[in-house]
Amino acid sequence: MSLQKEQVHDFIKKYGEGRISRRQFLQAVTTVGGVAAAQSMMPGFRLATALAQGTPTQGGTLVAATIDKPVNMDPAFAELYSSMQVYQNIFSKLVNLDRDNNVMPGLAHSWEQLDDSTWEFHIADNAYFHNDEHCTAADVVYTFNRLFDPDLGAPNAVFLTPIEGVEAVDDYTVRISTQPNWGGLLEALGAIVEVVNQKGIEENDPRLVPIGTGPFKFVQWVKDDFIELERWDKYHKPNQPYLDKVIFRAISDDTVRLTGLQTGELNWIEQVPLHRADELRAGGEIKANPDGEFFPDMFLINCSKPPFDKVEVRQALQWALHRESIANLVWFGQAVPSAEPVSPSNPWYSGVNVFEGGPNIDKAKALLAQAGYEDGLTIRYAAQPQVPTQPLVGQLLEQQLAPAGFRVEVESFESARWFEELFTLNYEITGTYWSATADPGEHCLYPLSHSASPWNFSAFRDAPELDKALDEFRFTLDPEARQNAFANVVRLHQEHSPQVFMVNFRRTYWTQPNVHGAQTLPTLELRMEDVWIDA
Amino acid sequence: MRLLRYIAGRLLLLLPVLFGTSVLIFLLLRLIPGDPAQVILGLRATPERLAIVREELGLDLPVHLQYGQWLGKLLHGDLGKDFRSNESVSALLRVRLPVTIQLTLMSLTMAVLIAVPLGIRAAIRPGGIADRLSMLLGLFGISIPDFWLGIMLILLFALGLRMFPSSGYVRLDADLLGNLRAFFLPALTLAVGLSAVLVRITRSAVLEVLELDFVKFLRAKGLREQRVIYQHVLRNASIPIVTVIGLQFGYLLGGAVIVEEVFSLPGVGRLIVSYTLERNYPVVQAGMLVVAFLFIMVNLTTDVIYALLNPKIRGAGT
Amino acid sequence: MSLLSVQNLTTEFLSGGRWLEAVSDVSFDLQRGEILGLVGESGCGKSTIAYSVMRLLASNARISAGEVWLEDLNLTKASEDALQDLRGSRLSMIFQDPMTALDSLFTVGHQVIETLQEHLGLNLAAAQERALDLLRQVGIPAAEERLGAYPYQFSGGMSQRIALAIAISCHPQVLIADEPTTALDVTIQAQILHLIRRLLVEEQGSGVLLITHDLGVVAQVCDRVAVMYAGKIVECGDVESIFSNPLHPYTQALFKSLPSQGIARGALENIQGLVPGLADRPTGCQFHPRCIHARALCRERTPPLRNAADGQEVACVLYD
Amino acid sequence: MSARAGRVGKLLERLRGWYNASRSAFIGGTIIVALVIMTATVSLYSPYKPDAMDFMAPLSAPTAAHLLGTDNFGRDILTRVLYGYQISLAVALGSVGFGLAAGVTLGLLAGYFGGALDNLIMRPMDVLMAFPAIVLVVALTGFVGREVSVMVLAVAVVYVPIFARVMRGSTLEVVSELYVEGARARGASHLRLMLRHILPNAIAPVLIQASILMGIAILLESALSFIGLGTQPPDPSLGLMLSEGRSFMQQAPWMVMVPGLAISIVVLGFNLLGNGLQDLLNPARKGR
Repeated sequence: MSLQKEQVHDFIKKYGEGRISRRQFLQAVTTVGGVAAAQSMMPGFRLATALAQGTPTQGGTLVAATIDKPVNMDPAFAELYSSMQVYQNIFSKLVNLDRDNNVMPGLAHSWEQLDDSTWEFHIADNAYFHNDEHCTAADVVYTFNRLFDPDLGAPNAVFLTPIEGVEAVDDYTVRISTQPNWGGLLEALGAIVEVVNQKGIEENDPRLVPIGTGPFKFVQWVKDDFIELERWDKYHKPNQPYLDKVIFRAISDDTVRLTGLQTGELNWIEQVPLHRADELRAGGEIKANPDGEFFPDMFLINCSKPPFDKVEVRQALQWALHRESIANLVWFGQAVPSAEPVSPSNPWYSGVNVFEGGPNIDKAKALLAQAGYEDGLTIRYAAQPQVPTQPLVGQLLEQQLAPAGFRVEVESFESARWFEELFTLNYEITGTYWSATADPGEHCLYPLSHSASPWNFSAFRDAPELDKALDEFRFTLDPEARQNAFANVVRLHQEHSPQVFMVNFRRTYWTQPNVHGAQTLPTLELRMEDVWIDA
Repeated sequence: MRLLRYIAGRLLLLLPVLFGTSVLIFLLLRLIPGDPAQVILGLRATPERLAIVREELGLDLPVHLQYGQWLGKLLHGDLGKDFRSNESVSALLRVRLPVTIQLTLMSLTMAVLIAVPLGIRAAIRPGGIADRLSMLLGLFGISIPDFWLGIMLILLFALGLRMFPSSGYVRLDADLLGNLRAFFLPALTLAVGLSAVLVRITRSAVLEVLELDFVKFLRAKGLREQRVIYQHVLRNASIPIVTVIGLQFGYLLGGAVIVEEVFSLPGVGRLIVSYTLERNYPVVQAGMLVVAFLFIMVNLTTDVIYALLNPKIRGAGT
Repeated sequence: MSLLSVQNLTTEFLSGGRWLEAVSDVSFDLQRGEILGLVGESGCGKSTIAYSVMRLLASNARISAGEVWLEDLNLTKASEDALQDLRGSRLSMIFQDPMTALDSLFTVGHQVIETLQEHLGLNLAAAQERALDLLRQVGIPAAEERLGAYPYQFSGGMSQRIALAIAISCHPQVLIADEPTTALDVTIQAQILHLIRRLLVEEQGSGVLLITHDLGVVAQVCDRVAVMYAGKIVECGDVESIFSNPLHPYTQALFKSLPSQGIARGALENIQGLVPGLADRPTGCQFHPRCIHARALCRERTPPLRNAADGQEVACVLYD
Repeated sequence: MSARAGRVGKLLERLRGWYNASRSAFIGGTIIVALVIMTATVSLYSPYKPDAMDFMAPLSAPTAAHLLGTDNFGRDILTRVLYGYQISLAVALGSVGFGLAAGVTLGLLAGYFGGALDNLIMRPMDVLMAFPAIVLVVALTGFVGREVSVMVLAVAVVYVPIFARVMRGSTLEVVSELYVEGARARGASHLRLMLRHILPNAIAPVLIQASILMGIAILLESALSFIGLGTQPPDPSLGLMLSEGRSFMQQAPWMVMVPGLAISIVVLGFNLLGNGLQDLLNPARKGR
C-alpha cells in the first residue's frame, strides 16, 4: 500500500480508538488526502511535463479503449459523453478550451467583442468538411439554426438560450448577438457547439455517419466492436493531426482494459483499475498522462417530498458526510473531495464551504431534531449497478451516516428503472456524475438548480435568491466579477443543498510509453490531433 | 418417405410456436416498467424531447397496433431499428449471432472430443483410469460455476501466463489465429460443464448397449473388438448422446450469456440481457425470436438425426 | 482325434467375494458329422460350457482348470487375436433369442457381409454374392430384396435363419447352438433343427454342440447326448440307448416328467426339491439329496463317469 | 450409561448403513447438513456482521482476525460467505419446492389423462422451455423487483416445465404397468388412483432431479447476481461477491477464489446427494 494510504489508515485507527479527537483526525486526513491534489496545482509541475514530451512525429495508428461505448454521432444530441469522446475528433468548434480553461482558437482563428451583446468570429478560409464541402460562415449559421430547431429538440439548446441571433457577415465572418453581458458564450462555443454541414446532415443519418471539419474523418462503425477514424489531409491546422488512424474500442472492465494496454493490444486507455493507480504510476511500465479533475460526483436529492423537502435534513446530510473516506474507499484516492462542482486545482474553484470543518455529528443531529426527526430517519438511496461506484457509495453511506441518525437503505435499479425513479420524482436520494463543468456555473449549477431549468431533477424551486444569483452570474462579463458571482452561487447552493457535491474524479489517461500529447481537458474531449507516437 | 412427412409436420408446428413466442416476448417486454425514451435521453431528457422520441419510436400507439406494425415488418424480413442508435437490428445480429454460434459450436466440439472418447473408454474398462476420470469430471464439471471457472482461467492463462487474451472479440475473417485464441478460453470454460454431463450420458449409454445380446453375437462371429465398439456399439449408443448434445446446443444459444459476460464477447445472450436493461424493444424481440427459432430448429434436427440413426422410425429397409 | 475335446473343464463365477464352480470337471468329445446334445435344467452350467469353449465368459467368470481342444489347437491357452480369427470361421455360435441377436441399426446384408469380409477378406461384390447364396441356403424367400432389409422386418424364425447364415458363412468345423429354438414356436423349431442338421452335418460334416433343456429337441436331431446336473455330466451316450435305457436316476426322473413320451404312465412325477444354487452344492454326488436310490456312500464320494454299457457312460454309485 | 451408549451405537450403525448403501449420498448429505447448520447459526458464533466495514484492513489477505481475508471495504469474507449461503439455500429450497409442487401436479395430470389435457399442459411447457432461463428471470426480476423471494419465484417458473416433463414421463411408465390397470378395473376413483398408486411410484426420478436442480438453482442465482440482475448489494450473495471481487482479481485473488469455491462446495453437495439418491432408489443402475 502506498505511503499515502497507510497514513490515512493509521489516523482512522487512532480515531477509532478515541486516542485523538475528531478535529485532529479530520485535519490530518485532509492534509494527507490533499497532497496529490496540491501537487498537480503547482503550474511549474504541469509546464515541465508538457515540455518533456519532445517534438511530435507523423504517422502511426492509435488503438484507444474508452470505458463506455458511443451511442450517437449527432453533435446536436451530445448523448452520453462517450459519444462526444469520439465525435469531438471529427467535428471542429469555433474555439477550444485548454487545460486551464483558457480560450484558444479553433475553426475561428480570431474574434472580437463589438459591444456588450455582439461578437464577431473570423473563421479559417482553408477548412473543408469530410465530404469536400468548403466550410464557410453559412455552415456556422446552419449549425445554430439546427440547434434551435424545435422539431429536432436538441438538448444542448438549453445552454445557448441567451443567443439572440447568428448571421454571416461575409464568407468567413460570423456575427453572434446575445442578451447583454452574457459571460458564458466562449465557454459554450468551446464545449458544446460542433460545426456541421447541411449537405452532410441531409445526405445520410447523422446519428450513424458524422461529417465535420475536424482532424479525423469517420471510416466505419462496427456496432459493439470498434469505430475507425483516419487522418483528414485537408485539416485547416498545419501539419496536424500527427496520427494516421485512430481506432476506438469500448471495454467496460478495468482489469481487461489494463491487460490490453500491458500486452500491447491497445496503446491508449481511459482508465486503469483505480485501486492499482498508485502502484502502476510507480511501476512505470505504462505512462500516466497529465490528469485533471473535471468530473464531479454528487448526490441528487428529491426536494419535492419528505424527508428531504426540509432544508435542515439536507444540511444535516452535509454535516454528516465524510468526503475523504468516500474518495479513499470508493475511488481509492483517485478522486479529490470537493463541496462544489470543481476541485481546488480548477481556476474556477471558489473555496467556499458553508459546512467547513465537517463532518460534525452533533450539528447534524441538531438539524435533524429541528426538522422533527429526533430519533433519526430512514432514507432510500437509489443505486444503478451498471455504474459501479453508485452501489459502493450506497454501502459506505450506510455506515457513515448511521451515527448522525440516518438509516440508509440501498435500493438497486437497472438503468431503465433508475431513470423512471428519477423522472417520476419517486426517488429520495441517488448519486450521479455530471460531465459538463467547462463553465461550472452555466453548465452545471444553472441547469441542476435553477427553478426554470428542465434538468432540475431535485424539483428544487423554493430559493428565488439562488435563481437571482444564477442569472446574475450568467449576465456578468468581466472575468473578475464573474468569479465572485460564481462564489456567491456556490455559497447559496450549499446553503440550500438541492444537490450535494461529493468528490471530483481525477481522470488520468494511460498510454504506452511511446505515446505523447494525451491530456485531460475541461470538456473531457480526447483531442487526438495533439497526440503522436514515437517511431 | 415417412421422414419427409415427419419433418414437414414439425415445420408446420414451428409457425404457431414462433407466433406464440413472439406475442409472449412482445407483451413481457412492455409489461416491464421503465420507458425506453427516458433511457435514450438519459439526464438530458425534457418533456418535449420525450414526446418527440416516443412518437418517433411509435411507442405512443396502442400495444396491439405496435405488434401489428412489428409483425408486418418482420414478415418482410425487416427486424426494425435499434431504438438508440437507429442501426438496423439485422446488422446488429449479423455481428452478434456468429459470435454466439461460434462459441456454441467450439465449446460443443471440445466437449464432444473430451467426453465421448472418455465415456466410451470408461464403459469398456470399468474401474480403469478413464472410468475414475469420467466420474470426477462428471461430478466436478457440473458443480463448478462456469463463470468462476472462466475467471480462474483468465487469472491463470491470460493475466498470469499471458498465453491467451483475457477478453475481447477478434473477427474470424479479420485474423483467424487471433479469433481462435480469443475464443479458446471461453469455449473451454463452457466445454467443462458440457462434457461433465456428456461423459456420464456416454458412459451409461455404452454400458447399456454392451449388455445387449447382439454384442455377444458380434463377438461370437469373430468381429474385431475395435469394429464391435466403434461401429456397432457406438452407433446404438449415439441416440441418447445426440439427444443431450441437441439439448445443450439449445441451452447455449441463450444460456452462454454469463461466459460471454466474463470474456466480454459480444454474443446474442449478452445482447438480449443488456438491451433488456435499456428497454431497447426491437433488438430484444429480434434477439429472443432468433434464439427461440434456432432452439426449435435444433430440436427438430435432433429428432431428424434420431430418424436417420434408427431405421424403424424412418421406415427404412426394402 | 476328435473334432472338439473338452477335458476336465472347470469354470468358476465370482459372487459375493467368493469363487463358485458353475462347471466342475466336465469332459466330453464332439466328433465330425455328429450332433451332441447337452441337456439339463436351467442353471446346470450348460451355457457356461458353451461360453467357456468360445472363451466369451463374462468379466466375473474364469476357467480355473481343464482344457478345450479344437483338433490340434488348445483353445484355453489361445491368444485373443487367435481366438478372434477362429470365432465365426472354424468355431461358430448361435443364440437363444433371434430377435435381439442382430443389430437393429444395420441391414441384414451388412451383418452377413461384415463377417465374410472379416474372415475371408472378400471384396464387397464377392461378399454380396456369397451373402445372397447363404440366405437362399437357409431358406430366406426373395433373398435379393431381403438383403437390404433391417432386422425389425423379420419374424423370429427368419431372424434365426439369418443368424444361422452368418454362423455357417465361413464353413465352421464346429457350431455351438445355445437353445436355438427355445424362443420359437414348435413348427418353426423343427424346421430350424433340420436346417442345422442338413447344412452343418450332412453338407459339411461339421460337429454341432446343441444345448437345450428340451429332451424332445434332443430326440429330434441329436446323435449323442450328455445329461448335466449341477455342473457335472451325470450320463452320456448315444441317443437311442439313453432314451431306451436311462441309467442315472436323474436321467430316469427326467424322462418320467416328460409328457411328450406319449405313454400315459400315471401322473407326471416331478422331482422333489430344487436344483441347488452355485453356493449350496452338496458334497459327493450332487444329486444325492433328491435321489430315490441315495445311500450313505453317495454323500462322500463323487462318482466318476464310467462305461456302463457300450456307448453309454454314467456317474453313479449303482454302476461302480 | 449403557442405554445412551447403545443409542449412540445404533446411530453409528445406521450411519454406516447409509455409508455403505451409497457413499456419495452420505458425503453429499453431510456437506449439505453441515452447511445448513453453520449457515443457520452464523449470527451466534461469527464475530462480524456481513456489512461491517473494517477500514483498518481493506483487501487484506487471510489472517487470524479474518480467516478468509477481507474485501475492498474491509468486510470479513468468511462471514459474508456464510450469510451468502443463507440466500443460496433459500433460493434453492424455495424454487425447487414451488417448482416441484406445480410441476408434479401438472405432470401427473398430463401423464395420467393424456390426450387433449396432455397437450393443453405440455405445449405451453415447451414454449417455456424454449426460453433461455436467464432471459425469463431477467424479465421477471425486472417486472417484480429484486428481493430474494422474487428470485425464488423466477427460478421456480424455470423449473416447473422441467419437473412437469420428468413427472409426465414417469407417470406414463407407471400408468402403462399392469397393476394400475387392475386398480382402475376395480373402479378406483381417478383421484385416489393418482394419489395412492401413481404418485408414490412415479415420484422417484423427480426426487433425484430435485436434488440436482437445487444445485443448479444455486448456480443460476449466483450467475444472475454475478451479472448484476439477481440479489443486489449490500446483500452478500455469493455471485455478487464474485463479481465485486473480479476487479480486484490480481491484487486480492482470495476475493474471487473464496466465493467461487463456496458455490462449488454446496453445489457439489447437492450433486453427490442426487447421485446417491439415484443409486438408492434404483439400485439396478448403480454407478451408472
